[in-house]
Amino acid sequence: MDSFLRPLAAASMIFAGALASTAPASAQQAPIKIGVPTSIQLQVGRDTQNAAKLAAEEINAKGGVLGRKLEIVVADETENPEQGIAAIKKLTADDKVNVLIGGYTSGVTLAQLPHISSAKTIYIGVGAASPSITQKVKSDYDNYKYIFRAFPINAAHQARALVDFINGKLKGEMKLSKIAIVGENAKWVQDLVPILKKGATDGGTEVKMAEFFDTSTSDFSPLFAKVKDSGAQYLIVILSHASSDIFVKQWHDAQVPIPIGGIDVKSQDADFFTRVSGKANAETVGMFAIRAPLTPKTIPFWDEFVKRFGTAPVYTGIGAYDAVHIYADAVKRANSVEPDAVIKELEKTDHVGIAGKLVFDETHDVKTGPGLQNLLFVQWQKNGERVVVWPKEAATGAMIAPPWMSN
Amino acid sequence: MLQILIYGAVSSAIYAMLAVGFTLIFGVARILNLAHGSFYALGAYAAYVLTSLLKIPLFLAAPLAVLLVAGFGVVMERFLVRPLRQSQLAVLMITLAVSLAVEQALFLIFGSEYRNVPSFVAEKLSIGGVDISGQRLLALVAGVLVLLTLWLFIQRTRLGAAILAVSQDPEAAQYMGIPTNRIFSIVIAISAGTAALAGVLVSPFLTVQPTMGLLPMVKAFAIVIVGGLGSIPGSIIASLILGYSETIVAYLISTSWTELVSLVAVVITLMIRPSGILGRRAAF
Amino acid sequence: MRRISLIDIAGAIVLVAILALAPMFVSSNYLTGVLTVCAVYGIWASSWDFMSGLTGRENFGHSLFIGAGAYTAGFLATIWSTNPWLSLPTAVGVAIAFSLLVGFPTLRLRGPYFALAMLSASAILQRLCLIFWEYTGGEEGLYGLDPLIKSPLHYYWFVLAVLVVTVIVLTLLAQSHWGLLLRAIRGDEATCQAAGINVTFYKIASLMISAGFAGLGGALYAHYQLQVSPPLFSVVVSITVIIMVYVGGIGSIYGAAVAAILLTLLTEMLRGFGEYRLWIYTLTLMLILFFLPNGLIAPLWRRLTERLR
Amino acid sequence: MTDLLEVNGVTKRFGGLTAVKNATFTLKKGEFTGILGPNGAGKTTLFNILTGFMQPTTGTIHFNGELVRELAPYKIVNRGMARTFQLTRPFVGMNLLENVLVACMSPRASNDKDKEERASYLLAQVGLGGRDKEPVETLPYGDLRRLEIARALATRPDLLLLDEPFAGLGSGEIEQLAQLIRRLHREQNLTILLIEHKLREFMALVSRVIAMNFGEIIAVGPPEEIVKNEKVIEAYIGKTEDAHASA
Repeated sequence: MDSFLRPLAAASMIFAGALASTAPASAQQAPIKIGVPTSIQLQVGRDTQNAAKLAAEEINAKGGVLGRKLEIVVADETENPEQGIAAIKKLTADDKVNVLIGGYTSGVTLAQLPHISSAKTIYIGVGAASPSITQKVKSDYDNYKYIFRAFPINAAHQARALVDFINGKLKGEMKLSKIAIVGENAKWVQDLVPILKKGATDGGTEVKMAEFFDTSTSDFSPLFAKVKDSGAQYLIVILSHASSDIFVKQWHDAQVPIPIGGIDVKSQDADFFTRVSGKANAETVGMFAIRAPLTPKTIPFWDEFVKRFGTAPVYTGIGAYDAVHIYADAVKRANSVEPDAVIKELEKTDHVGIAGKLVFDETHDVKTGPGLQNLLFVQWQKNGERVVVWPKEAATGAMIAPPWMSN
Repeated sequence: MLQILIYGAVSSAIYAMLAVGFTLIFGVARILNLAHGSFYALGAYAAYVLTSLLKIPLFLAAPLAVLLVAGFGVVMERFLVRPLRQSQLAVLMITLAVSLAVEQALFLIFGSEYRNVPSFVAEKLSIGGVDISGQRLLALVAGVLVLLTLWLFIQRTRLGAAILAVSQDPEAAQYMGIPTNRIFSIVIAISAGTAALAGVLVSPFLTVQPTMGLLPMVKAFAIVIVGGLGSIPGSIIASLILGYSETIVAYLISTSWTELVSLVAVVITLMIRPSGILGRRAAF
Repeated sequence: MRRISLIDIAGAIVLVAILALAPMFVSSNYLTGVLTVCAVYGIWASSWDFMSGLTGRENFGHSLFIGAGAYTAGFLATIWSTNPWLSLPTAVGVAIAFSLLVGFPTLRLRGPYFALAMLSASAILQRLCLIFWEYTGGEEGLYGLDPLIKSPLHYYWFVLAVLVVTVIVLTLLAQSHWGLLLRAIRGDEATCQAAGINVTFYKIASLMISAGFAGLGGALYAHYQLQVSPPLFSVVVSITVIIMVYVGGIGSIYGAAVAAILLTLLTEMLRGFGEYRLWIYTLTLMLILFFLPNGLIAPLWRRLTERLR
Repeated sequence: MTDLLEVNGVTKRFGGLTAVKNATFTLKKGEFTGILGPNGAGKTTLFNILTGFMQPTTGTIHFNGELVRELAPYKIVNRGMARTFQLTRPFVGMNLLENVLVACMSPRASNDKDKEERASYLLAQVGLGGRDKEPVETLPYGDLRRLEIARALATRPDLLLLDEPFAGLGSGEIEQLAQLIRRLHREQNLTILLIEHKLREFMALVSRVIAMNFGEIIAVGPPEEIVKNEKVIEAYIGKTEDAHASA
């Protein structure tokens, strides 16, 4: 069920005001406006805004771009396509922004695409993972060349990373060769699961069951019972919009005798462990970045972010920070904010970002691989410590079993 | 099978706690209260504020939360619903407005973050090989106790008899000298209190979030239609039917079909027997 | 029901002229977009008012017809990729088919039961959309619809014209003997029966008309948004529409349309209040419920023009 | 004269209670008949069954030779049987003309070209002429009864069923209404069936009486005979309270 609030805000989104830099704008030149469409009521949305603001301030402190300051304008796209479209229209038609950086829900971003294309405004996605988003860039370049994705790696790449975790870590090291997959009914999951199933099966892992549930599901006990009955030894969970909190709490309280892990976006939050009173202990979460020397920029950014905003950034924050930088660089190189010129330069991006090197492929999608952005598997361990358990070369500790299974 | 039996019982008990209050206020005061889900949400948030922010121990915080919400219900009925009682649509709209206002207030005060209410019982229990968290069993036991208490209250006390009389014929009750308005206040307090108690008991294993009241509201609605608007035994029977059929559907088909169960039950009931299983008779 | 007078017609022409010309003075694509949504809501609200306002059967599931129309447009465009203009008549047809499907079992219900049955019916459709996500696109819905008219301004004028036609048609119907019968049904069904009136027929027929226009509005909305998603079926859409009619003055039709436009604009103007916006909206609603039980727009217009007629 | 209405063995039970027991009678065209009985004798239930508002438990009803049992009330009206209600039920929020106009929309009246004109004429016929635009809310009881009759007449009935038309009226009003009914009967050759529990109003109007008590028909005959019928006297006078009430 949806929030009562959404329809009342029929054609609208909450305009969070210009979170522009505190530095005085240069008098002669109008600022370059960066529109941020995101879900402002969620952590992913707050971090997107905060990180974009942080990046803009850094750039402005060094004199801005082409002598112009960067200004951030935010619009709430919620998790609802209608609101998402309204947000894009507001930013492009009313605020007349030069670039859009944001996004979270794949379905919302997909719904926004035709409106972005008709507004002829560059869009750099930092939240949505569906591969379909950048598909049209190649097939209909003239209309969709405006679309880029800087973050995260798309769902197909994520699925392959997850397959690597399943076949390498679970089957290879832990000898857990029977898994179950549960995921929410959402576009990016639909894109991800078939690849995941095939990859796991090809690698010799047995997929005992795969089931989808509604994002509004509030009782997972039947699901846990089914997983238990299926004989699976490990439960892969794929969710972003459904409640990770309920999922983990019910898993813990019923002491389900099967460890869980996967891509669980809300459990990437820094406060997730405390939010569920430590019940996330032993859950493994795929993360796009952590506080580790992934690149020279990772730890300084991480610490600055925590200092400024009191919380560790979630993935959209990392993406937004990088996206503002690569856009500013592209404008500098193009010596113009004209979309066509900037697009040409954006395509040449080779930027050392927070989570790895940022390079676009021919569909304007961020590339993955060694040295580039990657999915790291991180386990919540006692006292809320986060330990990297996979890939092997990045591991910072051993994987533990849930407390009720360890003896 | 045993799993279905146990988990179905838990769902049914929670649903019954929600539905009984909803049907009671309709049966007695003819108020179709769309703000019923807000009571549930407010109960959970009250428990959160009292335990996490004011650091009051849970066993004290829980009854306090229930009382606070019962008070809120009384105020709402007295000042917002009563003046508009002559129009059914106006009552629907005002209670809807209250639920919107509550949801929005929770958003403004607490944000959309999930909040955590501590469990009363941390232990896991095993019944015949079925694992179940202690908190769920507590919700089951509490639900049964609440229903029993309510039944005894209505059957055995003078006040209960008065409530019964008002529900059967408000005008006649008024001639007999029963202060109907005061009865309404008492009933809305009971109604809000039971919903809040459900919120307090359930929130440790579900999430506490501003929109949390909506789904329980829909469920209460469905149960009351199936059981018969205004009938307490009807709503208890319907809670069992829905609680169990949802659990069965979740186990045998898919969890994503469960939400459909209650809606289809409503439509079938309205088509075959619009007054519900035990409707159009006395309220009790 | 009060007959239309010259002053009403004059008022309507002035209002439509202001609405049509507004984007020329405030040249903003954004405003044009907002006004397009206003006009769509106007169609939804006046179509609700025709059936529920006149017969007194409060339909809490209007979103069923809205969503059916929108999804028809969505399926036609994304699966069969037909001529987009085909989606308007088809959406009307599908919405009417749904009105027959749900109307026969539900319209004999009285009191709150009809409202609840319709509400459940729309919620069922929303659930089905989520359950059969392989076909309906699930939570994200269908996207990739083509616009009917490329220019946003021209599309706005088109939707506004549809709204004007809708209001005229429904008002004429409401003022005809037909409308009289519907209001009689609101008063007392048994007496209508005793007067030899086939109550079921008139209720179904009026629900069909109401649904047809709602479905048309749904398709227009889909071609504006270029996507459709399950929230279109949600109870909240129905309730938003009912609030609009309530503010407009139940049974007046034109009041519903004007209130829909004003409330949609209001939600935009309140944006400056940030997160407090919905609070203000809700409080406004409460004040209207308390102090203006007959609504705002229609009674106000009657008051204003009383001396002039 | 032929049989317009033929009621055969009609019984209606509510749970354990039998409201109408084995009612059997006929009405001839142009006849003016009254059903007499104390309160609770089952008169209104019988009326509701005849007009389709209730279904009989057993028994058949033929109207104009056609079986009308199980037809919806409006269909029965459109076969030519119209009724009024004991508690008058005007359409509030409409004026007198509109109230009658609703019934002018029924299929039997579909040949009327100018429906407003006919509605206005009917109002005049029942003595409400020139008051077309008046709202119904302020109408006194007696006028409401006239309005009900006008509405029934709008459906061009062959048989008019009047449910206690005199209830709650003063003696002057009763006399005027009785005159109206008598005139309708005479001038339009209308078959009329009237319910009443007061004997006196009856005597001067009807040509035949069907007396009921406890759901059963206890006597049928012209009024002069009925007043002498022992069962009727027992039903009425046997209970002093009732006699009081009907006095």
